[in-house]
Amino acid sequence: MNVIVLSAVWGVVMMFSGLFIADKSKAKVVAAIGLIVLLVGNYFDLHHQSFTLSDFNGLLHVDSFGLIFTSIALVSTLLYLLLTGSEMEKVGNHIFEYWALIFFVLCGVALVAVYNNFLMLFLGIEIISIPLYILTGADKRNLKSNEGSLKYFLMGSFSTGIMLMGIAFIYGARGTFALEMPPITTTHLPVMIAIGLTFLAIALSFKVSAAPFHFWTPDVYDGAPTVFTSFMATVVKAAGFIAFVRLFEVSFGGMTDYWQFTIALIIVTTLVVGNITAVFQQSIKRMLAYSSIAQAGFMLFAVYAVNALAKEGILLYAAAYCLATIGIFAVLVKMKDYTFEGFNGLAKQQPLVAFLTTIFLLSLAGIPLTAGFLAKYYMVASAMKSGTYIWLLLIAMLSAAVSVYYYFRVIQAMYFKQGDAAASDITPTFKVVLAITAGLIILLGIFPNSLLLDWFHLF
Amino acid sequence: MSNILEYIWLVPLFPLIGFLINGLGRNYLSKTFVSIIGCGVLLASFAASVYFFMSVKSGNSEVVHLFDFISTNSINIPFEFQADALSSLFLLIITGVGFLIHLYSTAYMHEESSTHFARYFAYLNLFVFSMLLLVLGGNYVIMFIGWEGVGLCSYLLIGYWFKNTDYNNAAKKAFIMNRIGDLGFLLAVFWMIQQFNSVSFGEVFAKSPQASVAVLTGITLLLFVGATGKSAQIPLYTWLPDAMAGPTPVSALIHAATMVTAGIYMIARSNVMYTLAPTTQTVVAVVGLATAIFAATIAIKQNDIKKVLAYSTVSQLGYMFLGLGVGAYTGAVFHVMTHAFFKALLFLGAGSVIHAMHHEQDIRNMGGLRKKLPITHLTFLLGCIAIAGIPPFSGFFSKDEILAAAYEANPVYWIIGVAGAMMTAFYMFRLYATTFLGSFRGTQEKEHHLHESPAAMTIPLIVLAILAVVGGFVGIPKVFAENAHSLEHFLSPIFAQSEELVKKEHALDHTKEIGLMAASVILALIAISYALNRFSKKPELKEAEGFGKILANKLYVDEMYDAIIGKPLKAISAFFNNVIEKAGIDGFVNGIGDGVQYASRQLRLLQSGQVGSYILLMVIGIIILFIIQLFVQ
Amino acid sequence: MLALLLILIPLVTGVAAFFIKNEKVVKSWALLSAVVALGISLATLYYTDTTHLTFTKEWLPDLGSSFSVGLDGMGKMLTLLTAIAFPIIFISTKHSTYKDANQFYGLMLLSQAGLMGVFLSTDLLLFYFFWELALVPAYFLCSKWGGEKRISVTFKFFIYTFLGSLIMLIGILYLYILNPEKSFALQSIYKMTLNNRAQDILFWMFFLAFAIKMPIFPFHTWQPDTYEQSPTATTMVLSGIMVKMGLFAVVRWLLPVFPHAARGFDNIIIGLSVTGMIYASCIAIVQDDLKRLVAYSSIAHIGLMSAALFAGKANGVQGVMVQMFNHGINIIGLWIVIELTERQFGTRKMSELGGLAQKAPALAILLVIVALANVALPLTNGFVGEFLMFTGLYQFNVWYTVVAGLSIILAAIYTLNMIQKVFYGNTNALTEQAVDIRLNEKLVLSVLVILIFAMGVYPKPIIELTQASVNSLVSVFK
Amino acid sequence: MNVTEILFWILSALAIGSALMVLLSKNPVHSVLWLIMVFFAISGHYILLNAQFLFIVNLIVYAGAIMVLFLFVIMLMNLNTDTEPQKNKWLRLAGVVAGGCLMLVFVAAFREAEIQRQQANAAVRLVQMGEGNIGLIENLGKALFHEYVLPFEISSVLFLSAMVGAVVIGKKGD
Amino acid sequence: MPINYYIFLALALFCIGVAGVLTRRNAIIIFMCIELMLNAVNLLLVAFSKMHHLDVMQTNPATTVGTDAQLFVFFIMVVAAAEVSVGLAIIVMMYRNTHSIDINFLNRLKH
Repeated sequence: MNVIVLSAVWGVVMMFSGLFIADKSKAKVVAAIGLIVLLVGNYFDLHHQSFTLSDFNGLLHVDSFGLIFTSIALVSTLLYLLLTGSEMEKVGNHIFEYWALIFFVLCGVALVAVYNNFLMLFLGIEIISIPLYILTGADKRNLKSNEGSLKYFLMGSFSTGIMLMGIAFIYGARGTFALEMPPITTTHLPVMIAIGLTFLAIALSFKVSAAPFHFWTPDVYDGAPTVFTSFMATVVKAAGFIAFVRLFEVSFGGMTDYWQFTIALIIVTTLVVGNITAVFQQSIKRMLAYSSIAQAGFMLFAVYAVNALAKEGILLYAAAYCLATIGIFAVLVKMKDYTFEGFNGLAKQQPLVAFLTTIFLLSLAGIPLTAGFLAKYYMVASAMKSGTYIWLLLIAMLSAAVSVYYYFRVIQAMYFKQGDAAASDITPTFKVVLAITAGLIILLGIFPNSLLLDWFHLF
Repeated sequence: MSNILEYIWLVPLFPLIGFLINGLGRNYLSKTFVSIIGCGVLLASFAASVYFFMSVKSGNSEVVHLFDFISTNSINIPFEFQADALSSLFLLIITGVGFLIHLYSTAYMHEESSTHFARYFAYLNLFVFSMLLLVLGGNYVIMFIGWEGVGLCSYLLIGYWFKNTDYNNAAKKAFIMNRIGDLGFLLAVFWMIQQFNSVSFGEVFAKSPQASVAVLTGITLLLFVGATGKSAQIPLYTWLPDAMAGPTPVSALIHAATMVTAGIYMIARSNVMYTLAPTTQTVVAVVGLATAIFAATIAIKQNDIKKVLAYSTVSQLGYMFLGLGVGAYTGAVFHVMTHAFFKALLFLGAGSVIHAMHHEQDIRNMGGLRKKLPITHLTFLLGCIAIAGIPPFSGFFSKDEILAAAYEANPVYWIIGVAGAMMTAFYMFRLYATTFLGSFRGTQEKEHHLHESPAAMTIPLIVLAILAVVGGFVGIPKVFAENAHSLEHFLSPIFAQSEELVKKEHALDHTKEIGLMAASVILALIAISYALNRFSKKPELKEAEGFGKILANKLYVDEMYDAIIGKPLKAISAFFNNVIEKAGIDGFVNGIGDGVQYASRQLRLLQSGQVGSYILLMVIGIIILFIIQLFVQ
Repeated sequence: MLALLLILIPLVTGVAAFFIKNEKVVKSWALLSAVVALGISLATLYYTDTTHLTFTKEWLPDLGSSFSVGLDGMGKMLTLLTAIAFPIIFISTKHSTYKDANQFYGLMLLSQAGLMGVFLSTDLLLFYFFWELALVPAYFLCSKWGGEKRISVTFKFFIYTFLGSLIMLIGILYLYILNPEKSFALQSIYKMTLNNRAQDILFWMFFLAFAIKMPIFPFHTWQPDTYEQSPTATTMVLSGIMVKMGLFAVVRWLLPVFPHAARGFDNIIIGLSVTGMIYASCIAIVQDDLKRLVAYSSIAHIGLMSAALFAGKANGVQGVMVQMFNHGINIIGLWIVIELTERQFGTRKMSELGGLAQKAPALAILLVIVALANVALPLTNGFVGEFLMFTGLYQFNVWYTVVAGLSIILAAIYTLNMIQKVFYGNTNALTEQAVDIRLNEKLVLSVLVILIFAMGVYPKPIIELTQASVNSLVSVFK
Repeated sequence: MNVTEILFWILSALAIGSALMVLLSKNPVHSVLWLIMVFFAISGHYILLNAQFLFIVNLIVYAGAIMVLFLFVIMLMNLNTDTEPQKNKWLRLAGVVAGGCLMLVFVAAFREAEIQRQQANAAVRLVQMGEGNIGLIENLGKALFHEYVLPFEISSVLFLSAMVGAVVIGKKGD
Repeated sequence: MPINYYIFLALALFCIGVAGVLTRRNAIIIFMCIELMLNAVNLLLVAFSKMHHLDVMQTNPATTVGTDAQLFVFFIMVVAAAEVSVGLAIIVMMYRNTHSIDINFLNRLKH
């Protein structure tokens, strides 16, 4: 709750500091202070100390799950800021506004992490979406950016409509917008709940870019300025999953038998489409877009399973995925050439950066000792615990093997191919922060408990 | 005090030491030193053998347990030696003949550089070591160690001149054919383990009578497969003539006197099992006889001095198997012994000739060597007479014992056997006449260089000649003197169990036996005189024609094998490699990769860039999901 | 504690090696680390108490996994093999130059840590960790320092084995779900009683990973290519030790856990293994590249080991134990010879070589010995294992033995062909200038040769070391 | 059939008809106008449902402000022509078919539910028409500023971001 | 009025909106169709609100059940307004750059 308020406030602070601070590069500093403030606020929240009102009329349900995710999102954003923050200056003049928008997004993220009411879900998702439409189109002269923005907007609004329809039907069936729903006792799912549930699943699938509702993702990620893609593909996407898991756990957790197959189908489609399409990409940025779809397929296992393991797992996955993807995008944004060839011989030019990138890639591919492995492991374990679709897991593993193909293409380019990869202004600070990010990934991969999951039991 | 036979491991130890010294020091030792070591260890070994032989002769025998070799929970295969009559006799033959051949080699191989000279002696010592292991082994696994070891040494020695590709091929062929036999041997051992849970001779033989005949037939047949490989019997005999690529003393030692008789030794050792498996015995006899006559036929048309001897060896080995097949174990072992004497003699003699002729081996280029090489000539002649089976030379006694036993089993065996003996006499004297009689047919220069071999070579010849002449007297048949067959008496403990199982009576009366002997001797004499007449005057110099040509080409057996086994194997391998591996399995694996790539290329076309089609696809997805959610479940 | 050291030493030294820029220093560093590991490994032979041989620490309590490592007889044997192999590899490649030597040796040591971990873990999830961990450095080693087609080939290798591992991962999870104690601990898993259906499914999930790793026909096609393209030092690790991972895993994690399925599918697997033996042997005959030849020969050998393992007879399993060690020794010997040949002549094509025995007699002799051990000549180490394995297989079924036995003959054919083509005959322009091997190489090969004969003549120590493992495994089949 | 019902049918027909016209009009301006018609129809429904506050808001915010904005933009872009290039015929057909199918699926689902209801002899669920005071501004206002003050405040963030966005996007010159 | 009437009406409007999104090329018209969809939802929510209100009122005449749905509609309008402002800004920006708002020309980003 602290974060929701603070982020909104700091968004305003950012807007106004734009008026008073002429030096655009200071925006980063203000934003960093803001993030730290948010982190502190969140820390207090974790210890049951809310600065503001604690009675939300049941609209919010502040729990460790949401708060830990908020922490993950904030830490990721902070790392994102330290790694890629200065790249924002290349996008346009409105640096302070960009940061303001990012803080508003964070407000939405904090909201969807703790919502307990469909209204808050709707608002939270809209607060996340609207600034993103803008950030996608922030590079106004760039037609790709424009195009991405418009596509995102059109499809995003469409999905909003779908989500609202879903909410309407759920309301129709139950007469309240509160999230908790009693378990179904009848043999059939009441038709309105079924329709509402499906509409909501579709709308949230769209937000987390699960196939076949993923079409916006590659184009928008590709079109958006890379700095913003990085943010969009990580924190925002993970927030979508948190919302998704929360909704399906609290509302539909009592009727898993009725929808698991539907989600399973979405998972399979997502895994197959994401992984296979990524194989043939030539641009790493676009490849990462498809890879994020593929990763979404894995994260959806948490929705599929909706058990305690899944909740721990999605947190770990969110952390692993955010850190690794932010890391890769941070490197990518420094590169002149976004194609695979552009990375040829990077290990020669920047051995440390190449090595850290390798860790990120290994984590995304799910190789042990990285957080990515444990994350995937939790996902599969939770899915196995709750269902018996073993074919689903087999497909997941097959697609994970495919994913190695495109992640390792980057490693091959960096290490085993000749070329002169051109990376600009890689500062020592950048290297240090990148190393910290990679270190976090490794530590999460070895000691997930003490670093993250033990908090879960605190609350 | 423990049994003196506990120390029988000394016998193989000496050659092993010799091998190590010569092998490791080959770059540093002088030829003289190598010779001394090489021969010395053999002499020491021989002396030890004689000592142990005497001990055994006085009724001693022992299974010497050295250490655990393969000992698991379920099976225990110790490293053990069996010191008894049979093995001690073989020890004598191996170390004795071996020593002589080592001695001979010091002169024969003197042209080699000192490194290669040492290598040669190292190999020879290693061979003797392996052979001793083979005959000393107290169970089938230790025997198998020697069994493969001699195969290896044979391989190394045949390919001794490794620069020559043909020699290498011959060596390879020898090893592989031996391995085919070895597989049979191994399978037999596995079977034994399954059946008896032991491979030690004593235990296996003790348990054999309880085993079913089918099992014993199986085991013995498989063992016999091993024997056909090692002892060059049909169908695995073709490597032996090729093995003549090696230095001649090697041929004498390995491919005449010792290694090739391993099969006979093994069957004689396993006599209990063979006696209990009459079917196998018949097979052994028939194969032996067939080999005897088949190889003899081929030998008639060979022009290479060593090839003739090689086929002769194959043929003689066939006789030995005939003996084993008809139950005349003593006879077979007896023939092994006499054959070791005269065949080693003949080979060494041939070596002497080749040495004198500067590595010329074609008998069509020889002739009239009698005068130039008197000692060689004389000893060679004695060898020929011995192999032809003329009394009272050694070959007569041993061969006759086998033939007599064959007659008892089946007179047809005898008829074919004698026909083979006749051919033996014929081709040996053809060889003798072409080489030593008549006039020299080589170049002037070669004639000029002809000379008798040095003492190191002639002494072994003389010793072996004496043995070839008198060796037979250890086994004088009962017809001539009761209880004069000292060999039979000596070996009786080995074959006692078999004798007891068969309990056959000597159906052959003495007159008939003498008649048979006479018949075979007369036929041999006729063949000899014909050969001498025909080939001393005008030796056959032109290319053979018709059936002779087929014989000269060894009945095209090699070509047949190549067509039946060699070429198909290559074709299958190439097929596996090119079709199944590359196009099939790997193609499938790569196909999956290509399939994913293709799918990727196609699937990404869905991402057309058109918002309209995106939303359309989404709506289609929505409809499908609704149908599934609402109606399917 | 010793067990932990076996993992830690290569891990720590491996990481440290990345920071040593001087090539000579890093070589010595790697060698030193490997020798220390060898010393510890030898020390483990001495101890039998659990305090020295095991180590447990809580790790992922939520998942029921703990960091627990331990050594039994088989573990000791395989860690010893690993510990022996690495110094030998380092010494024999002393004169090979590797670009970025620090990375090379660092990765080598890391892969050693992974291998040790696989052999030591007594927790299934930990086992999986190390299983993958051993693979990743190997991938980098092959891809960076390999031959011309290294990138695509090792990529295939990686994805292939990774896919197998992933499927095993599902199996691991499924097993965990079924485990009432919700634990990955070895003992806990051994206590489980699984129904037949679960066993059947899980068996294949695990077996697939192991079969790819070993590899067993028809999952082997990554192997010849990878061996061919990898730097020889890595190939030694891959073929000498890593393939043992598959066999080890079958013994440790497959057969005792799924005994019913193992019995049920024994014919299929033995059939595949035996087919593979003949198939690979035949292909080996027509190979011209030395590495490919040895690669296929390795497939044939592994086929026998797998067949004997699944036959489940005491003799056969004992043979597998012995052979795991011996095959490692032998094949490393072969690779060293190939490495030496290639380093000198720049080719591995047998058709381009010849007559080396004249120029490099020491190399020739050592190769012949190793090659003969590889074809299981008695008194060499290869014989003991193969003999026992065949015995076990024979007790299972005669005809498999007969067919598998053909590989003995085929092995002789391709091995002798190789010896002949490379070492015998006349020299050609390329081999005219050949020189014999250096002292350190002689030393290494001599050590191997001594091991070959020692194990061949007196295999009792290694049999006794692994006997307990064999007994417990065989009891599963009864 | 009472007045309310008659009005319901008329308004429904008007709404659907106008909605279809939004699709079918070639001229964007006409589309906008037809859409306003739809909004009016819906507002009429709100009246029928006695949701007076929403009726007003719908007219003012939607039909008034938002649609005017649309109209304004269309005029700005000078799109007041019938020359909008048509989509590929098949794609259009596919679009219509897809929309129809979606409708069909829902209709089928509710038909099935209706049959089930009849089998279970459950009562038809009715909508309160023309009475009830929850739609009155007083009631809504109370609720909004009591229970729903949090979303209300949060929606300000939404507007802030929309505002910032409009500035970032719309500002010329960079 | 039975609730089904409203459901069908709202769904019909919604599906027409979907069909409109699918058939038109003009970004503004597409956006308008989306607005149509939102209005369908609004109508449905209000109908549901009154349905639940009726249900509860029979037992408790003073109930305010159903208020939340009408407030939800209010928030939807709020969000729609914000969305429209941003959306139209984006469309205008697009138009400024390309002089077209035909979505078929939006195909720089594909595959």
